[in-house]
Amino acid sequence: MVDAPITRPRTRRDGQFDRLRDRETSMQGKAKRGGRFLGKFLSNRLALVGFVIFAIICLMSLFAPLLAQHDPMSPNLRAIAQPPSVEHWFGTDKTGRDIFARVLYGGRVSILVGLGSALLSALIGVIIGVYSGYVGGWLDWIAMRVSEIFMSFPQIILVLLLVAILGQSLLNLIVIFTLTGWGGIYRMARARMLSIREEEYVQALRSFGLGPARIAYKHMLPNALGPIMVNITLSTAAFILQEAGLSFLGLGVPLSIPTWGNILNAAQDLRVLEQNWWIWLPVGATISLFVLSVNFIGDGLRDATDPSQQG
Amino acid sequence: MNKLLTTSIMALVSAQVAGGATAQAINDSELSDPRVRQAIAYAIDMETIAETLFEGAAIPAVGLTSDPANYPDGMNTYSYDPERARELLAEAGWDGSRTLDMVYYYPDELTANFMAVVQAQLADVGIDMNYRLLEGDVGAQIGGVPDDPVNGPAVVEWDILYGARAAIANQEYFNRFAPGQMPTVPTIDAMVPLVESVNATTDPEVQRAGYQEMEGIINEGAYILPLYYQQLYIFESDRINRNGAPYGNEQYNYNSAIETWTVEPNEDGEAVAYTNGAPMQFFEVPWQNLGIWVHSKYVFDTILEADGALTPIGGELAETYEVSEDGLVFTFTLQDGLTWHDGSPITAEDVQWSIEAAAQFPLTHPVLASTLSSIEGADALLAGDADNMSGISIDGNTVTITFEVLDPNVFLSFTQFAPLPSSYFEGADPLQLQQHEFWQMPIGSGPFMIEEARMNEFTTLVPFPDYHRGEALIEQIIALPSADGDANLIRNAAAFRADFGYSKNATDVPSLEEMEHMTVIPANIPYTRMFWINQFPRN
Amino acid sequence: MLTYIAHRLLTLIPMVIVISFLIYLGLELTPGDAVSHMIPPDAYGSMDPDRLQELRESLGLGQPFFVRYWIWISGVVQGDFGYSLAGGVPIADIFLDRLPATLELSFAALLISTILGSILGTISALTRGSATDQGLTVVGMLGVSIPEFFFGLVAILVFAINLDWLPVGGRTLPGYDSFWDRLPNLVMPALVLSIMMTAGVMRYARSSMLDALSRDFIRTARSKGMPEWRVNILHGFRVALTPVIVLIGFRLPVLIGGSVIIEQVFQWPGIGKEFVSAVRSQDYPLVMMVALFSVLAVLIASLIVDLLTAIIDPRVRLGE
Amino acid sequence: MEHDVALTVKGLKTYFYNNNRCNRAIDGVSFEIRQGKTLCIVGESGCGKSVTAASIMQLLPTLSRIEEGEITYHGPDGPVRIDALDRGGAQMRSIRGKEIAMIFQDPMTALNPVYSIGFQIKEMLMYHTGLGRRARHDKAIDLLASMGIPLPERRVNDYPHLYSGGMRQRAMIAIAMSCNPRILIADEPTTALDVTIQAQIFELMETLKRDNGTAIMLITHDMGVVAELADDVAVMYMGNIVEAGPVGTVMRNPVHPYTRALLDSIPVLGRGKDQEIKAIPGQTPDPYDRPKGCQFADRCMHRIDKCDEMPPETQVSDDHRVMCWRYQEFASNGR
Amino acid sequence: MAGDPILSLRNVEVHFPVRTGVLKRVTAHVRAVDGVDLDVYRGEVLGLVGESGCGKTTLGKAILQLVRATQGTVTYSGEDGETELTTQDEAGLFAFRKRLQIVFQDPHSSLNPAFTIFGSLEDPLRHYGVKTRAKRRKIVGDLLEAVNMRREAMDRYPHEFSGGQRQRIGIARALSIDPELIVCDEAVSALDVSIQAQVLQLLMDLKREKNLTYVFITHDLSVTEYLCDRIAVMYLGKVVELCDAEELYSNTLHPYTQALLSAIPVADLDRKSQRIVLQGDVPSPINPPSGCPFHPRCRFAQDVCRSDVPRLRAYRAGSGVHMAACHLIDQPLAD
Repeated sequence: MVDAPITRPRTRRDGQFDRLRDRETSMQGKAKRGGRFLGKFLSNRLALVGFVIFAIICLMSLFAPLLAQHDPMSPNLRAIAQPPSVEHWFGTDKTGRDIFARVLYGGRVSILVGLGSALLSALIGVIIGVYSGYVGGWLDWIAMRVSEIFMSFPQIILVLLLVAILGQSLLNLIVIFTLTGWGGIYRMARARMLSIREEEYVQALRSFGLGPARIAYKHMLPNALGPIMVNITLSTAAFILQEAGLSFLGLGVPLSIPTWGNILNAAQDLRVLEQNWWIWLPVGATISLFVLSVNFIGDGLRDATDPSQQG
Repeated sequence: MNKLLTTSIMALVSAQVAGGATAQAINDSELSDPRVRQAIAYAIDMETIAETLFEGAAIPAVGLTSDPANYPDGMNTYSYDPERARELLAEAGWDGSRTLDMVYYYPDELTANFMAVVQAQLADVGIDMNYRLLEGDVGAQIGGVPDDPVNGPAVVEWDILYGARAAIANQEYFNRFAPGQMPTVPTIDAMVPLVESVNATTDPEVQRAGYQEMEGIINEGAYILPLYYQQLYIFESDRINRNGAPYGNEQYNYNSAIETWTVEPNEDGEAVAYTNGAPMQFFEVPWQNLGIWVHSKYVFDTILEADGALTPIGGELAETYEVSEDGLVFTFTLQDGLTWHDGSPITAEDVQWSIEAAAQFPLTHPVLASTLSSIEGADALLAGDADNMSGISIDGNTVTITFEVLDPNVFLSFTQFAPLPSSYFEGADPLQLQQHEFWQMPIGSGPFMIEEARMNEFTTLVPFPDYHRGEALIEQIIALPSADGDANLIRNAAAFRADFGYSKNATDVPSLEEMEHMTVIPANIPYTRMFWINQFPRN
Repeated sequence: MLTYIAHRLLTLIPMVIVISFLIYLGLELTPGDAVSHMIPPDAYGSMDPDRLQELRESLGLGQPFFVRYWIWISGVVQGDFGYSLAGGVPIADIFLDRLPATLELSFAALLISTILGSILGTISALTRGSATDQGLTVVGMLGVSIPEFFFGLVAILVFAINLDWLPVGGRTLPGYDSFWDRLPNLVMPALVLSIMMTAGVMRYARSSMLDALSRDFIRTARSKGMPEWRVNILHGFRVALTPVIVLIGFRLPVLIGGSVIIEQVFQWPGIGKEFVSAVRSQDYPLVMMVALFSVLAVLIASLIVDLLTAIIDPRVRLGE
Repeated sequence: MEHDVALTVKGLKTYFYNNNRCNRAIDGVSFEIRQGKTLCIVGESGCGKSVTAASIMQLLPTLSRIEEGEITYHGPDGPVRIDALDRGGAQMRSIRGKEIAMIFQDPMTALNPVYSIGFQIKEMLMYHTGLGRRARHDKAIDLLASMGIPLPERRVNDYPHLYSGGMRQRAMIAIAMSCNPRILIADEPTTALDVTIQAQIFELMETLKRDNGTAIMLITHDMGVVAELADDVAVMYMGNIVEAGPVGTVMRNPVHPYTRALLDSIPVLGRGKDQEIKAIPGQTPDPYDRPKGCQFADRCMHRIDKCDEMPPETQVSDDHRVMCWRYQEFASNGR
Repeated sequence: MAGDPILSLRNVEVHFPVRTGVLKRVTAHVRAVDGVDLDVYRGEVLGLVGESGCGKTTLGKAILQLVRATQGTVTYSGEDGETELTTQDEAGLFAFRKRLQIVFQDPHSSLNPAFTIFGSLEDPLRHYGVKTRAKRRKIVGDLLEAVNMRREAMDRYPHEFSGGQRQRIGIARALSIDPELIVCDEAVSALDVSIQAQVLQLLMDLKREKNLTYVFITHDLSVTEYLCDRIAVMYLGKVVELCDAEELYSNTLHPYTQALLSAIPVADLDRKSQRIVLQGDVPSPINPPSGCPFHPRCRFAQDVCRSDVPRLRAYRAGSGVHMAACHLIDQPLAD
C-alpha cells in the first residue's frame, strides 16, 4: 500500500489505526457479535477493576467466618493495640480484638447498610416512580409532593433529623437511608418513564388495551434499568460514606455492632491516629477502596447503558 | 494447666469466705439472688481492665465511696475469679437462658469498648449479655421506683445500668437507699435507719460510722457493683506557674487562688493562658454544674471557700461565718466594699435573693438544693404561698439563715454557692432563670470577668481590677469550648492551646502525658462508676 | 422576572409550613425533651422530678402539641424565631453568630471546588482518553470515595500536628479581627470540604463538556474555521456551563447544613455544628429553625438556579 | 474546462475506527465540483455521502482519518491539497468558512443555542474579514435580509430558539455565505424541514448559485431533489460512487443497476395510482461485514460471478462514469 | 369506492392544555385537531397528509382513542351496529382495540429494545386470550412469515434488525390480533427509499389478502398518490381538502394543496413544474390565525379569509364529491 504524499505528521493515533485496519483486513467476514452492554462494560478497564475489587471485598465479608481466624467481638486485654503480625494480620484494636476479623465482619454490616438501603430505596422509588410516571394522576401528584418535601432538605440535615426522631439502630439506619434515598431514584425513574412513555412501542401496547401496570412494569421498566442500576451503585457508595460520617458524629450504628464506620471512628483519637496506624488505615483504605470500586462500577454501567456516550 | 490449678485453689478459698448458703432470690428475678450478683462481680476482671483498657487511668473500686475510711473491715474485693463466679451461678441455679440487657449512657468509644470487654468476660462464666446505649430521655429511662418495694415489677426496662455517681457529699451515694427511692434495689431494712442517721448529723464521726455499715451491707449483698473510681486529671503546660496554689477537685469550686498564678508571656509579651471549659452554647447558671465551666469557677465567688478536697476552710465573700450549736442557724457577714464586676456593691439582699432563687431554680445541684430547701419557709416559698423565705434575715452585711431540719452539708453547700447580682433579675421567674438574658454576658464577683464570649469559638476572661484579693496576674484567659472526652482537647493541647484545665476522660490522660510540655496531675474525686443491677422482676 | 420570583417565594410558604409541621410532629414523637437534656445523667437520680415538671411547664413544654406548634409557627411567621430552650438565647442571635462562619467556610469551598472542578473537568474532557484524562478521573473518583472526616483527621495530623503549618481547628481567637487573621484557620477545612465537591464538579463538568463537544453546533463552529480554543471555550464550555451552574446551585444548600461533619472535625463554629448539638439536646425551637432555614435555603437555591440558568441559557424562559 | 473546477477529489478513502473496528466509510471516491454548478451526491443512509463532505472540510471525528486520495481545492491562489493540511491548522482554518462553507442537516442543533444569530454570523466575519465591529453588525443584518428574514435589525439579536426551523436554516445559510465562499457544501439541508419550507430553501440556494457563482455540493437522499436542483449527480452506495454524470444523463439513462433500481423504487408524483414501483430486495450490508467485490452485488438481480471482484470506475462517455461489470448491457437497452 | 363507513368522525377536537407559570395554570390550548369531520370507508385507503404540526398524527391517535378527543365523536360501525368510542372507558374499548391497530413511524422506538421480538409480540396475544405459549409462538411465527420474515427472527432482539425489518415487525404486531383498520402513522417516512418500496408493497399485499382498511398518515404526497383511494389534506388541525386521490392531483382546489403539490421535488426530469413558494411558516396551533388558518400565507387571501372560518364544502367532481374549505372556490354543491 503506497502512502499518498501526506505531509501531515503521524500521530500516536495513526499507529493504532493502522493496526485496526490491518486486523480488519485479515479477519474480513468474521464479524463478531456479543452482548453490547457486557462488551462495553468489560472493555472499560476501570469498571472491570472496580468490579473485581467489589467482588473480592464482598466475598471476603460474606465468607468472613472462613477467612478470619479470630472472633471479631472477643476482646483480648493481654494483646491490645498490637501492630500487624502473622497472628493478627491487621493488628488488634484497643480492646485486643482482631482488626482483620472486624473489618471483614464490619464489611457485612456496612455493605448491608449501603447496598440494602440503596436497593430498598430503589425498590420504593422504582415501584412508585414507574407507575406514577406512566399513569400520572393523583398518585403522581402526591408522590411528587412527598419527594419534594424529602428533597427540600440538605441530605445530612434530614438524616440527622431522622436519626433524632427514630433513634439509633441498624434497622433504623437502613430505614433512614431508604427514606432519604428513595426520592432521587423515584424522580429519575419517573423522568425515564415520562420519556419512555412517548416511545412508540408503548403507544402500540396501549393500542392493544394492555393494562397500565403491565405496560409500566413489564414493558417499560426494563428499559429504565440502566440508569436505575447506576443510581443504585452510586447510592450504595453514598450510603456507605454516610454511615461512616454518622459514626463519626456518634449517631451511626450502635457501637456494639462492628461496621466500617465504627471501626474507623477510632481515628478520632489523635493518639491512635499518630501511633496506631493499623487501627484506622486498613479500614479507612477498605471503605475508600470499596466506595471507589462501587463508583467505578457505576461509571462503567453509566457508560455501558448510556447511548449518548459512545466510544 | 498451671492457671487452672491456681484458679481452682482460689475458688476453694473464696467459697469459704462468702457463706452463700443463706443467699437466695427474694423475688421472681434471678438477679435478686445475691449469688448471681456476686458471680457478676467475680466475673469482671476490673484490675486488668483498668490496667489495659483504661491504661491505668482507673482505680478498681471496692466500695461505693472512694474513701477507704468509709469501708468496714473485711470488705470483699470480688477480685477476678471466674471459677467462683461459675460456682455461684450454679448454686443459684442460673441456667443461662436469660440474656441480660445492659444499658449505658456515655456515648464515647471507651465505654463501648468497656462494654465489649465486660460482655466477653460475662460470657466466659456463662452469662449472656447485650449492651446498648440509652437514647432520648435518659433520665426517664433510668429513674422510676416500683410500687411494690420487694416484688416490683421494675419500672426501668433493663437489667444492668452502667453509670456513675459524681458526688459532692457522701450522702449522695446512700440517700436513695431510703425506702421507696431506688429503681433497682428492693428496700433493705437494715439500710433505712443508717440513711437517716447520716443525714441527721453534722458530726463526721457519726456519719463515718454510718457509711461504714452501709458500705458493708452493700458489699456483702452486692446490691450495687462498684467498678472503678474515676480520677480527675488536672493538666498544666510548662508555661503555667501556680505559685503554690493547690490542685483540687476541678469539678467543684475550691480555692485555687488563680489570682496568684502566672503564665510565661507569649511572643508579644502578653500573659495569656489557654484553658478548656468555655461554654459551648450559653453561660450556664453556676448553681447547676458547680464548677465545671470556666465562668462558674473564676467569674463567680462563693460565700465560703473550700480547699482542694472540698473541706470548708474559710470565707470567700463572707468575712465571718458561724453555725449554732444545734446546727440549725447559720450566720455570715459579707466583706465590706465588695463589688460586682459592673462596680455596683454586693449586698446581703443580693445573697438573699440568690438563695431564694436557687431554691426555686429546678436545676440547682441536688446537694445545694437539699440544703436550701431545709431552710425555714422554703416549702412555703416553693409552694408559692410566700414571697420570701421566713428563715432568712438580713442585717446590714449580715445574713442569718435558720434551718427547719438539720442539714449535714451546710458549709459544703455554701462553699459552692455563688450569689448573683439581683438587680439584673428583677421580675424574673426563677423557674426560667437559665433563659434570662443576663446569661449572655454574666456579671460576676470573682477574680476574672468575662471580656468577650463567642459561643462555640472562645470566651476570654480578664482580671477584675477590684477583686477583693487583688488583681489577678494572668492578663487574659482564653477558654476554648472543649469538654472532656472531646478529641479537640487533645488537639488543642498538642497545638499549645491548653495551659491548664482538667479532664475525666481516661483516653485523654495518656495522650496528654505523652506531650512534653504537659503535666498531668491526678486528683481523687468522689466519682464512682458502677453497675446498678435491677433486682426487680421485669415484665 | 420580579413577579416570577414573588410567585415562587409565595409558593414556598405552604411547603415550608407543611415541612415545619412534619418536623415538629417527628420531634414530638421522640422520647425526652430539652429539660431532660439539661441534666447530666449521672445527676439525674438526685434531681427532684416535681421541680423538673414545673420547669417543663414554665417553658411551655407541658402544653398540648398543637398549641405549642401554633405558638411557635405564628411567632416565626411574625419574624419571632423564638429562644433556644436550653440556654434561652434568642435563635436569631444564634443564627447571626453561626451563619457567617458557615457561609465563610462553604463559600470558600464552593469557590475552590467550582473553579478547580470546572478547569480540571474541562481539561479532562478536552484530553479525553489520554493519560491526563484517566489520571484525573481516578483522582476525582478517589476524592468522592474517601470519607471526608477521614481526610480531615489525616490533614490535621499531617499539617497541623506534624508539620505545624496550620492551626488544628477553630475559626478565630481573640485579636483575630480581619479575614486575613482567620485565613489560616479557614484553609484546611475549606480545602477538605472542597475535595469532594471538586471531584463532583469535575466529573460533571467533564461529562457536560463532552456532551457539549459532541453537539452539532461544535461542528458548525469548526466549519467556520475558528481556532480550536475558541470552539472549545466559547462554544463548548459556554454551553457546558449551564448544567455545571445547576449542579453548583444545588450545592448551595451546603452553605447551611451540608458541612456538618467538617465543622465537627475542625471545630468550626457554624450552623451545622450547632444543629448537631441542638438535635442531641432536643432543643426543639432551635432544631426547627435550623431545619426550616436549611429547607428555605434549598428552595431558594433552586430558585437562584432557575434564575441563573435563565440568564445563562437564553432558551430557558421563566414561568414556563 | 479546468479553470472552472472548484474542487477535485481523487481516490478518496476515509476510514472510521470506532469501537476498535475499522469501517471503510468511503473507499475510493473521485469527483469534481464545478464553479456555479450544483453537484448532488445522492445515496441512502450510511453510504458515505456525509463523510465525503466532512472529509473535504476536514471535520472528521477524532477516531477517523483520510487514508488515501487527494482533495484539491482550486482557489484563487492556485490549487491547495486539503488532505495534506493539518486538521486544526491555520491554513485549513483559513479555507474553512472563507473558501468552502458548509450547512448541515438539522438547523435545530447546528446553531449554538446560547449565542444570538447575529453573534454567530459576526463570529465568522471576525475571523475571515477585516471588517470592524460596526461593519460586521451591518453586514450580518444585510445577510439576514438577503436570506429573506423579516425584520433583520431585530432578529439579528435573537437567539436560535426564537427562530422557526426554516428561518434557522436561512440563518445557517447566512453564516455560510457571509464570506462569499467559492464552494457551499449542503449536507441534507432540508431533510428536517417541511416541503413548503424546503421549497423556500431551494429557491434561496438557486438564487445564490446564480448570483454569486457559488459551486454547490448538495448531499441528499431524495431523487426528487436531485431532479430539481442538480447539474451533476453522483450516486453513492456503501462508500463508492457507483455512477456519476450530468443529471440528465444519469436520470434518463442510468447504467448502474443500483441507480436504476433506486429510480424504479420510488413513487413519482403525477404518475398516478397505476405506476409500478419495484422494491429493491434485501438491505444495505453491515459496514463491518461488506461484500468482497461490488457492494451492491447481493441485492442486484443482474449479478454474475465476476461481481465478487470490485468493478473499476469506467467512463461510459466523457462525463458519465459507472462502477459495474455489466454496464454496457444496460447502456444499450436503456430503461 | 364509497362503501359503508367503518369509522365516522364528527367535529373531533383535540386540545392540549398549555400550562405556564408557577401554579401550572392552563393558560392556553394547543389546538392540535380542531373540528374534523371524516368518514373512513371499509376497505379503502384513506390518506391523511399535511406538514408537521398539522394534527394528522394526533387525529390518528384520536381514532384509536390513544388520545382522547376533547370534543366530538368517533363512531365505529361494525356488524354489531354503531358504537361511540369516545365515551367508552378502557374496559369498554377492549372489544374495539382488537379491530383498530396502528403502525408507527420510527422503526427505532417502535419495538421494545429490552425484549425479543416474540417477547414484544406475545403480550397482546395473551391479552386477547391466546393462552398457551406454544400457540403464541406459532401465531407470531406465522405473522413474521406473513411480513416476509423468517420465523426464527422472533427470538432475536430489535437491535439486530434493520429499519425496514423492524417496520415489518411493527406491521406484524399490528396484524397480530386481526384488526379491520390499521392506522399507518408515517409508516415509511423514516425508511431509506430502497426499503420504503418493500414496505409499501407489503402493505398493499396485506390489504388485499386480509381486506384491511388503512388510514395512511404521511407528509409525502407522492406516496399517497400511489397508495391511497381518498386523501384528506390537513392544515393547522383542520381538514382543508378531501377527495379521491386522482381528483386531488388532477383538479386541486385548495390553494394550500396546490402549493404543497408544487413544492414537492419530483424525481422525473420531464415533469418539472413551476414551484409555488409559500412565504413564512406554519403558524402556531396555540394561537391560530383568525378566519381561514391558511390566509397569512395564501396568495389569494381576501378580507373574508381573514374574518370567517371557511367550512368544508362539497363540490362536484368527476365521479363523486370533492370537499374543500376555502371561501374563494366557486359553486359549492350545497351547504
